Amino acid sequence: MKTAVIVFPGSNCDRDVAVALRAVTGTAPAMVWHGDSVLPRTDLIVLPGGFSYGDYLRCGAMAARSPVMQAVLEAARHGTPVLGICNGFQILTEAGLLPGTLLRNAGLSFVCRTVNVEVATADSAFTRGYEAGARLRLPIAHHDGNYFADAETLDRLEEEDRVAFRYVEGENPNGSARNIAGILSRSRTVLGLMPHPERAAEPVHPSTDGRALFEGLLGVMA
Amino acid sequence: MSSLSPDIIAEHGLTPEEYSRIEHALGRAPNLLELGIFSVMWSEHCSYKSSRRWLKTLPTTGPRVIHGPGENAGVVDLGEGLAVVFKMESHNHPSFIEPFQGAATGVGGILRDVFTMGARPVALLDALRFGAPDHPKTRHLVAGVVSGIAGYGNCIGVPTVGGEVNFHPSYNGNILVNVMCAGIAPSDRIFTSAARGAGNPVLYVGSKTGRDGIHGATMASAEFGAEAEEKRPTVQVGDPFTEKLLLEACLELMATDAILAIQDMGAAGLTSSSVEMAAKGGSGIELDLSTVPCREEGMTPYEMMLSESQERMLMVLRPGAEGTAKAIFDKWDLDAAIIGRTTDTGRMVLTFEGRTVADLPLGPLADEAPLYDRPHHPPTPAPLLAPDSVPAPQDLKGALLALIGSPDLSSRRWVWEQYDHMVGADTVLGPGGDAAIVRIHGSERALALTADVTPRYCAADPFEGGKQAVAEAWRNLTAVGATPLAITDNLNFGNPEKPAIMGQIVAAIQGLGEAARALDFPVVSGNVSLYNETEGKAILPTPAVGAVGLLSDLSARAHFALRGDGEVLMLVGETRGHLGASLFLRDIAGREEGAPPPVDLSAEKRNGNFVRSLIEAGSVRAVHDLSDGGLAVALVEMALAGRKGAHVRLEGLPCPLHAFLFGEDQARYVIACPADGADAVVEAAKAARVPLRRLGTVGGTSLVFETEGMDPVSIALPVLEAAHRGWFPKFIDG
Amino acid sequence: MKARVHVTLKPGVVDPEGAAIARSLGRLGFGGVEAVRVGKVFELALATSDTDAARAEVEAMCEKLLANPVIQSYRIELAD
Amino acid sequence: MKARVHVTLKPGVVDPEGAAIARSLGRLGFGGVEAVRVGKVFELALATSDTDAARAEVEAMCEKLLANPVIQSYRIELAD
Ligand SMILES: Nc1ncnc2c1ncn2[C@@H]1O[C@H](COP(=O)(O)OP(=O)(O)O)[C@@H](O)[C@H]1O
Ligand SMILES: [Mg+2]
Repeated sequence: MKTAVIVFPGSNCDRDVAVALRAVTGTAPAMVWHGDSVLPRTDLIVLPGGFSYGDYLRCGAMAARSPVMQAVLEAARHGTPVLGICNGFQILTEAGLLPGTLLRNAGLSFVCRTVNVEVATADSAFTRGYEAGARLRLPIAHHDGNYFADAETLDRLEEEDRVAFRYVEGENPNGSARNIAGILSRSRTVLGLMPHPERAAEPVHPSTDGRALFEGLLGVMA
Repeated sequence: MSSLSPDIIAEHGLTPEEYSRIEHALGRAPNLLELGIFSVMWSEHCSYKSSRRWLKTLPTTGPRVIHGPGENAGVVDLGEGLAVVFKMESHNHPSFIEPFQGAATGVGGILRDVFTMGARPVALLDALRFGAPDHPKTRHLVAGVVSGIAGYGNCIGVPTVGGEVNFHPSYNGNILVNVMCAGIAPSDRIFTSAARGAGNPVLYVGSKTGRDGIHGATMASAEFGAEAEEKRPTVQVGDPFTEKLLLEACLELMATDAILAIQDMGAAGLTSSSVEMAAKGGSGIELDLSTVPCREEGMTPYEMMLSESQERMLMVLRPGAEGTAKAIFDKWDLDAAIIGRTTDTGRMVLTFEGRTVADLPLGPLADEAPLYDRPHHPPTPAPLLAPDSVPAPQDLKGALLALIGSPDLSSRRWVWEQYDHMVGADTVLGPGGDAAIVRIHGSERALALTADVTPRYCAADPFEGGKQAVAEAWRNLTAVGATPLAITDNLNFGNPEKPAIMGQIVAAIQGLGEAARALDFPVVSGNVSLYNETEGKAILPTPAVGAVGLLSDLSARAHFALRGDGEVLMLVGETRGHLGASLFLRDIAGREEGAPPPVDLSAEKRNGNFVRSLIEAGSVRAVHDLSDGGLAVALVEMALAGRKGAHVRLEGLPCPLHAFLFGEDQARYVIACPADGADAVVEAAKAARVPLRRLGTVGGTSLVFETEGMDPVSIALPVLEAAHRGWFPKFIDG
Repeated sequence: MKARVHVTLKPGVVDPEGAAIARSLGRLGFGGVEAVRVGKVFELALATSDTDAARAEVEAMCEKLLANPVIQSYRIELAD
Repeated sequence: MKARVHVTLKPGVVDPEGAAIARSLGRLGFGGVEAVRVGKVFELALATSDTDAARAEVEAMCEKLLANPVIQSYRIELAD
């Protein structure tokens, strides 16, 4: 399985996710610079976490207008799976690949901790490695993870079973609407999530619950 | 230009003697720009003029030391072709003026010190001291400093994995923000600042130069005239995004052979970086200031040379490598310009708009800068306090709850949850433990890191306090199973022109040195911050120590959480019940007095090596070193970390129970081992001549203390947790 | 010439920062603050001195980058 | 009544956000942007309807919380 990680100026989880992808797929991902306008042939595109453009203006706003994003949009339209983690999720909403937006955390502070997350649907290439309803321990680390969309959009996401992950009731760390931690595109081939599965992929990590996300993809793409 | 008034000289922080020394060195009077350059090079910060004589007494070498003090950071060999590069630095005064930006730019500065040497930064630690919690400024300062550190470290993607937070009224007007950074570099590709050879291009890269941080007092001087208000000096504002680009671009360029020498622009920016590069290389330097990238119009040579704008680097390139450098900096969207070249004249010559504006010999600026042997009164150490001279608390349980919920001992979770302590995916143990553990990327080895000092001990006895800081750092590394390698220090004191303060400095350095020698723990880098005084009142002497150790196999590491029911708890090391200068004495008994716990360095070494051998052999399930608050507090921390209780039965105590529980005797650890392995551990301790005492067993949902003649004291874990976790959030919410 | 772009949250969009500031103001003893909303202002120095061209250009900047139409609206002011 | 507080960086204080936005606009093809500076606006809904009292109150809020006097300056506008 071929994978590609997009590197924006200010990305800082690019190397981390590359390690996880390599461990699962056996091959190193292609690291694609944001200024490139063509993508290598790939079975999965990952937008990593970090602070693209310093999180200035709005998180993900400037990265979403990078040259490479045209190619990402095009690939997504043709069904190539796209995974946006943390800042990657913010970029996907800014680029219009996912609805809604991520506002400043309700507590206003950056939050880094391991949280309990529930798999809300197993019906996607990203979540097929889990049982629906399974509880995962996944690290979060963000300042702007407070998912917001209007009520209509939220209803539609739920009706279409597009909420992929939710914070466990009562443990919402950032004020996200309906405890949303991650959502899918209508095609179910684009996932954006705030937790970091690549930080929960090895025995030395706080958990290994993130590994199944990458492994599930491998099953589909191989 | 020729006559500078005594006022201007004084505003530049130069004494009349220092000024005549300048005139003598030049054979003429300096102009204002030259005076400014001398003033920053001869400042305490750049010249270490009060402390250098004593710093020289520290042990700085060892089989693993590649570069000791004198470079941007210390470099220690890790084997397998890698080295760790680390240093600690203060940003105390700027953080008091503007806590967010002051702390943020402090992080930026120490990161540059590390990646200037070719290392990728992998960990940050922050050692923070604030005034009394109820002082009107404290809360604002804490919130600002913590979010400033978070804002910078999180953005650049280097995990903040540890640190310290203390409160004491002596810091009301002078908070301390000390930040440590460690990075990993190939051991055969370390970059230094010595610019040898003439005719090599000098390249400036990074943010444009503005009027940031130009020394306030100098602003009143003649050159500014009527527009002075408009041009008011401004505090430095950090831009972690540009620093991230600078970091990646420098590491990319360092993989080529383009760079001959490199130096970050820290305090005193362009002045100290250019002087240091040329002076260390035994060359000379010529800069054309008209080519310096400036952010604002009309900047004068004086402003350019003294600006402390952040996120800038100066490097000397191999001739012909300009194109390689330019391509990489363009890719990363960074401003870069060739602003001069090296010479063989031993001088620094500055031109601006075709005129020579300064022409100075390098010697007097650097190596021949003033060096003082300031008068120092040796401090009188506080007398020892007998354990039974401190009355037992009325309510042992209440005392313990109060202590774990006190400003200095409560959980720091509110602080470190704001730090991305996991970015990099190599954090094996983040904040909250004894030392942090960060895996060496792509390997099964790891660094262990810690920052320690106990200022109240240093106040009571600077020599013992200095020893204790080193010993505690060594102990924290040992407690996770690491082999201690080397230390960095950050010496924070009051005004060295006062013999009593100078006495503290000398004694603390002697204490640090003695412990570093005894523990084979060389000092490879450091920083000095003096004049931390307000209205004549100095801070507690605070020689902060940052330390690095190596775990050669991640599978042999220890954690302090209690996990297994029925495991046997034991106390390693001797307890005499030392309550002098303890937190119990201060916060429960309301007394700040007595000698700090004496540090027996050979016991420290023996006990620590014993504990490390148990960890390596896999004989222990949990390890925690003892420090502030003593045994009782350590047990609470172990119980909370593992969500498991313990039953502790104490018999035949050498001192009153409260002294045994809260005494801060050094060289001690609590360990937990499997029940069927306990006897072997006891035997091993005997063989190693290490004092060991059984404390009880792990299990249950409460912490229970029992001793003859007393009803057992039992505290449920949720009660302990609420007391421990509660203080910080409540303090911040007001 | 100069342009000033005011970007504000659309009505109905939650404003966590505004809410937190309102709470803080309350804690600081400012009793009468019913609500706070936070907006941004961009001051642009433009090379052009043609007002119409400038307005069209700045509008395009807002649509493309400066504002997020999902949650924000914007207003442009021009001055020499 | 309503108060609007404009908070801007003092002249000479570096504005990394503005600089990043200016570069980004350039890359998007907006050639004529010489500089960008970013400010904040707080819109406050106040219980009082006394203009003088409101101004004094809002000024105190700026000093205490809304602005950082070391690097920012502020301007207050009141409206019913
Ligand atoms: N400012 C801080 N930033 C990050 N971690 C911190 C900070 N202050 C304290 N910690 C962490 O909290 C834990 C307890 O700190 P401390 O009581 O100083 O430990 P010790 O007594 O073992 O030296 C340590 O793991 C330390 O790294
Ligand atoms: Mg410890």
